[in-house]
Amino acid sequence: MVDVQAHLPVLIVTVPLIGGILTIATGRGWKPWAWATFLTGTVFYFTIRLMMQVLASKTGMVSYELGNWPRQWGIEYRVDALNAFILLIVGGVGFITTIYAKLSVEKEIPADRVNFFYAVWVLAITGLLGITVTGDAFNVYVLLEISSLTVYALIAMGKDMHRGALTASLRYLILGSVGASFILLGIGYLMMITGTLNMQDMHDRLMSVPGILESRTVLVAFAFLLAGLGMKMAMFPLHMWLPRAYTYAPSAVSALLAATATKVGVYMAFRFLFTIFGVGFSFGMMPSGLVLLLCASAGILVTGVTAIRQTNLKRMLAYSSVGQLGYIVLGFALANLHGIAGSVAHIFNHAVMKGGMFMALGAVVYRTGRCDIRSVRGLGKQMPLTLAAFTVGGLGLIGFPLTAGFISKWYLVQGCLERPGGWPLAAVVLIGSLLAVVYTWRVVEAAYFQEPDPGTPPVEEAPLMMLIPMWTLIGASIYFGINATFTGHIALTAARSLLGGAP
Amino acid sequence: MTSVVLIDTVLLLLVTVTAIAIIEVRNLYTSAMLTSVYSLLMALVWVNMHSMDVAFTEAAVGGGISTILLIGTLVHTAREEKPLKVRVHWKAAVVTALTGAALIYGTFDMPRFGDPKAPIHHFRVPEMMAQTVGFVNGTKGKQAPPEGFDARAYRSFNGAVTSVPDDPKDTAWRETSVLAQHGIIVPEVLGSHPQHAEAGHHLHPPDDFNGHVPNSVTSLLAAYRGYDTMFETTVIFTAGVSLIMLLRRPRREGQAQKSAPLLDQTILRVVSKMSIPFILLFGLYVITHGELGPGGGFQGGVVIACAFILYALIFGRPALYRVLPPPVIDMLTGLGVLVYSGTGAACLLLGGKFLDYSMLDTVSPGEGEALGMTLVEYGVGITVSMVMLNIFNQLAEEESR
Amino acid sequence: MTFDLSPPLLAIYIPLIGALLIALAGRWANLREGITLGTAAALFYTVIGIVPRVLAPDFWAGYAKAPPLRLIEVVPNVFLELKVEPLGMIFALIASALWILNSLYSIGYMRGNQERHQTRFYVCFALAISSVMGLAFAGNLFTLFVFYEMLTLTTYPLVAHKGTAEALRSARTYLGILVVTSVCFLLAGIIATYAYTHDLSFKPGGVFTKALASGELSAPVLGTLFLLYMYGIGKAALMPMHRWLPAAMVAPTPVSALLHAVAVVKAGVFTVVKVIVYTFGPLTLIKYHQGSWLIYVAGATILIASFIALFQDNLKRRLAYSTVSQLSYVIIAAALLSPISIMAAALHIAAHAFGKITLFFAAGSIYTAAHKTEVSQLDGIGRRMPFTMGAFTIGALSMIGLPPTAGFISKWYLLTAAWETEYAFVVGVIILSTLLNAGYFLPIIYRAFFRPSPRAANPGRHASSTDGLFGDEDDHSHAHGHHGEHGEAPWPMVLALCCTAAATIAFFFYSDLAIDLATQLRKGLLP
Amino acid sequence: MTGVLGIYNYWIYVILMMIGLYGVIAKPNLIKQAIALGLFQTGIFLYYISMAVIDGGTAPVWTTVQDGAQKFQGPYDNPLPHVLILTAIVVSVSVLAVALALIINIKRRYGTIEADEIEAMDIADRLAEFHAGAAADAVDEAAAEGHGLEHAHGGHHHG
Repeated sequence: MVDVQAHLPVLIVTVPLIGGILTIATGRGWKPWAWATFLTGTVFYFTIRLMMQVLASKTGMVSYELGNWPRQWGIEYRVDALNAFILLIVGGVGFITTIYAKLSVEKEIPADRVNFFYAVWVLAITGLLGITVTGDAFNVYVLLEISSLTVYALIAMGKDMHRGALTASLRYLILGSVGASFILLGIGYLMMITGTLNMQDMHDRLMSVPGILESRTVLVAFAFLLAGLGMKMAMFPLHMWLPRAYTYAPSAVSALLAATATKVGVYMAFRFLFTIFGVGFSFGMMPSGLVLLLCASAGILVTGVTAIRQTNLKRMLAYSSVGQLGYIVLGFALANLHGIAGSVAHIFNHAVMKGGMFMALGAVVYRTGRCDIRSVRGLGKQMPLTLAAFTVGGLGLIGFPLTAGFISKWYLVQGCLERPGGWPLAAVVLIGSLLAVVYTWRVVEAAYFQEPDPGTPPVEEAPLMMLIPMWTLIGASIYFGINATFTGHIALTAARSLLGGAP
Repeated sequence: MTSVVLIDTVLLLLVTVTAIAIIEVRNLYTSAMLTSVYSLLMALVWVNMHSMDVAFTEAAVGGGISTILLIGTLVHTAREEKPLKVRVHWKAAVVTALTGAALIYGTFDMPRFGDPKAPIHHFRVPEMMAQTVGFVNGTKGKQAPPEGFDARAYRSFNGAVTSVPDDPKDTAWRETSVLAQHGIIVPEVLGSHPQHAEAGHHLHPPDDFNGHVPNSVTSLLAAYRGYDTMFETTVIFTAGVSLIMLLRRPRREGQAQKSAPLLDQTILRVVSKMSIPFILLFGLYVITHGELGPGGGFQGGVVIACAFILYALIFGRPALYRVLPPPVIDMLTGLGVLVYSGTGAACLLLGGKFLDYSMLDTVSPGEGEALGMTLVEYGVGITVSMVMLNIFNQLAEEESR
Repeated sequence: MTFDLSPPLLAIYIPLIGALLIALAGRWANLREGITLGTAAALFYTVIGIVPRVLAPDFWAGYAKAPPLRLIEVVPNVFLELKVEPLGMIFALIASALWILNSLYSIGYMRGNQERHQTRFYVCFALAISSVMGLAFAGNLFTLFVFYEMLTLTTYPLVAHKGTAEALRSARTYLGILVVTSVCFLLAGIIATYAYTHDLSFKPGGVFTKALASGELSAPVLGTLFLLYMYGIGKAALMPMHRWLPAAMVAPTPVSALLHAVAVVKAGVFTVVKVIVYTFGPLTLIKYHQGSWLIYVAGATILIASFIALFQDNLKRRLAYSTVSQLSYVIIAAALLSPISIMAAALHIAAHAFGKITLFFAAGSIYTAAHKTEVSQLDGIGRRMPFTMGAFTIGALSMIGLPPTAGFISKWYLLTAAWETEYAFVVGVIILSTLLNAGYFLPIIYRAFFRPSPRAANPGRHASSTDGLFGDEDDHSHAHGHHGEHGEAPWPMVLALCCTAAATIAFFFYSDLAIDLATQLRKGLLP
Repeated sequence: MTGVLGIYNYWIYVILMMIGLYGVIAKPNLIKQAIALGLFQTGIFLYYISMAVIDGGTAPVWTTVQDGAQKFQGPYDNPLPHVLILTAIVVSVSVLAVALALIINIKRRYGTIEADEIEAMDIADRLAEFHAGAAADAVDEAAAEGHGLEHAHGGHHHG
């Protein structure tokens, strides 16, 4: 019948789109969840096959012209090692988080709108996948709005409908819309100057027409795209929306967002900075490298210190996420091979580690109903597997050897040292790890070496439905810490192609 | 030409004044109504700039839906803004001034307003329009322009441009622009050159649309960038579902619905009863006619929604629910997107790429393109109308609690 | 020559499997401790089996060509790999041998003091030993770093064992200093090394020669790297990074004994020597005039730490500062960069281990039997605990460096090296520190044997002046009840400490193996 | 088009956007913020549509019937920005709808729609949470100290 292989790029987006809409017809109870799991599982399968297809192809790239319109005029899906990798992350983490979501959603979301919740959930994943797969600048904006709208709604559902979730969501909505508008504006400026919307076409125009890069219009387009993307990916100091959103969102949503949403934001930055403007413009002619490096360094340090001061563990992890994003930004702002490779690898590594940690916290919330530092006291004994997952994830954030976090740090520090005068940056990366030690260790101490508060009822280990997804991600963080040849290979390939300008 | 600029200048001044008023006025109802005025003025601006489809949409959305939404919200929240302690928010003013300055800085290198030689007018879009689609000259499918096709030669297709000699005053700015210096804006007059006249033979005769539908906006919207439009529909769907998730509460059976207060108004009742079928018909017309003139699924959908909303206002929501029970509305909301994506999937199943309408030629020979576009327009229409209705219902239910 | 390198891998796996079995057998104390002893014995047997390969006369001829045992490619071109060489051999041998005795001792100690979480204790202990084995047999800097960090992590629960606020605070200091130094300096140094040379392997003569010759790496940068490494190896307790060591004394005594007199701190100085010998290469350092500052810093550490030890009343604390000073002997020896001095460093790693573990065992015995922790409480204890204090005396003599103990041999080599390299400073430091060592050990022995035991002392006051090192108040109240009637500690402890004391003396008479290995190490240094 | 008039539209769009942006930042009223956000977005629409205009152009609907045959009567304005803005308008109304739904819910739960008042309540919420934790910590510490003292006391008695 249909040759799936030939249509993989579009199936990755349309299958969850159609399926997501059908979710509202699945009724109540476990059915919407099962359907969503099936959908995300299918998507995950597609992303794996697409990854294999990209790796096998001679050009290192798979292109799909939607509606069979030539790419300059229609919309093109263009998948290279970089976005195949991000798709794999979104697909995989999306699938695993969906499995995880069942119990926590049952507990936190009113039963009469579970089908709508999962519909929005699947559409959010669709939006993220769509942003990643496309090669058309305006298509990015549309899909960005889908993922944003769905995420606003998901956050607003709130843990036990906490009212803080509403303000968190609205604040994100306003900042997110301003950010998206900046992106729209940047795309408009670029379109006006280049006459096209296809990313590769834009790049070719920017490269081939002499003098165009000095134009003030391109310069302003660049600045506004950067600002918009900074807001979307919660780059310090444009991260104001993130801590609240992650804190008050339902547990499963926090896990999904932490692992995928900001990552896709970073991916967009990759595409705009490297694929469209090209590394020579973004980091040669513009001072953006310096600006980004400063923001990233400040972000790593400031949010690290802020995370230490939090008593709410979800908020702590949220600040930590902003800091970890700093690593990713720092990596690609270095604009050298190992820096970018570190950045790409950290996208994956942070997704699995932080996803797993948020799942562990979700399990703690599921059992104790709280997630402050006191609620984990003595839990090391009562919920050994959950807390062990949290600890291992924390070791990853620290960058402990044989965890995934170490691999990213290895590349990042190497990238810093390759940059002339990059020593202070390497120091920032390493000091960031130390801050991670402090905030992770507070939890470890409380969980393993302190007794539970008197009067708190003892709790059981988290249910298997939560433990399995949690440990899948944490297990992945260990596996890809011990054997990072796969991630390392992909990251280096992606970095090379980004530096070469062509995807 | 000058008339466009003249009207434009005046309208935009009005728009700006309205915008300031919207922000500064303290009564929120006034603000909402001014928003409506603002949108209508904007619609005029769009018309002045020949963007009929956008004007139609702006009038429907800004003048209609947004206002309904705002008023609906104001009913449940507040009438007035809290008086502010400070008159001018200095932080905001500084941020705004800086951002604005940056944007203005970027405008200096832009092609001037209406300049026919701006890249956007002679690069991809003209090529696209010169492309052949559908059954043309007996061959099926899409063909790129022939080898050696000069995009700029499209100007001869775009008629008058080539025949209008450049006014040296108008083009003076180009000398100072880096863009012009490096050839991104082509200074020489094309078409008058023999070489381009020769290139002209690749072009299609002027009475042929190369298989495109006459309204090139629809052509782009539903065909070339049909995939974007599918997601645009999904955005609406998402908004609808989000609203259900956020606002809907379990419906209590047997709850006394407010009777329709307007039902006693005979004139209203009779007139609306008579006009509702026509509004519906007009909505369908707008959707179907989108290929030929301004309009399309979105605008038509809004019109249809208005018909239902009018019905609900006059006859009460129970009456509406008898026609369209809420679960049906929910399902129809999704159905629209499904029709759209289903059309795309059908193309895929028929052996083409996703949304490759030429595959539908097997269903209706020679008219696959048109069939596909009509189908997706209906998809958009269904989702838009049902989401709008749903939003109205949610807000109205909020009120009746 | 073919290397059959699976034994080193086995040496890592045995304690790992042991840890698993111990965890499974947690409920049955006898079985659990039987497994511990069995694992330790098996490990020692395995490690002994590797020795002949290292001592083979053509070892160095085949070293460069022999492929390392590659476990896995972690990052492209960076492997987790193992390779045996003489220095690591010495370290592995000591650690595995002393683990047997230490396990024996632990059984007595943990049961005698009714410690809680005993299973966790044994499991973490086995894991720590596994890390030590990995460290000893590491085939490149990356692997070394991995096991170095694993060692920190696995010993953290041992330090925090009691879970009291005091223990947690000390454990935080422990973790804090070790992680800060290793991540900020050591890791940075390793990655910088990789960035410059793309070679992390251990080669006699160092890896920097090519980069230096091509001018890619300048002498000052080499010096900076050297600084990063030396301060990055926090476990070597070079001042001012030494504070974690006294803090770690909060741990149960067996932990202090094996880990903080042998495994962890020796891992530090072992890494220092290994980096100097195999990463930088003594000749490279001499050629580019780098690293001589280390002699002075280490010398200062020796003197200052000894001086501080003089004023410590808490016995374990005094021992801890003694360790700090003794570690710098190894560092100063390595920093002299002559073949003999490197031998001295290797031998001192071994010699100090036997002496210091004996001293800690004795301290633990005293605590278990008499619940005394302060030097000032030890009046006349030698008559009640003759074996313990006899062993303590032997250990102290070894620390001072008097024959017939192990300490004499290494000190002899060190003095010879200092003499040869004409560093009068080093000779002076050694002499002065020997006097200081005598100054803080002999009074203890004098008190124990020649002062009458107190009759009317108020133990309550002592209990509150322990700095919380043995913080658990229950133990003290328990102690008061038995005060004055105690004899020797439980027999496994006495047996263990007698064995180590005997080994300290035996090392003096039968030092062939150690000297052979050290000689083999020296051979590798000669071009 | 010469001089300033040539970029007049582009300046107006900036002004509209900035009016919107000012409203978003400066106005504490949430509904005002939502409206201002809408203005902000319309500014961008104006920019896009202005880009599409061509001198002497007409609406990009390609048909006029002359003598029974369809003829081009160009030049036509560029249809591409129109299409993009149609999508963007739809997006902006969707965002507005979700924002208003959130605002209604906020009013329900907080009783106000003024950002500063809501912020104050949020801070109070968090402070309450924090104080509960801190108070518990203090109780713990006191308990621990009391415990320790008791023991030391007991020890003395024993001695």
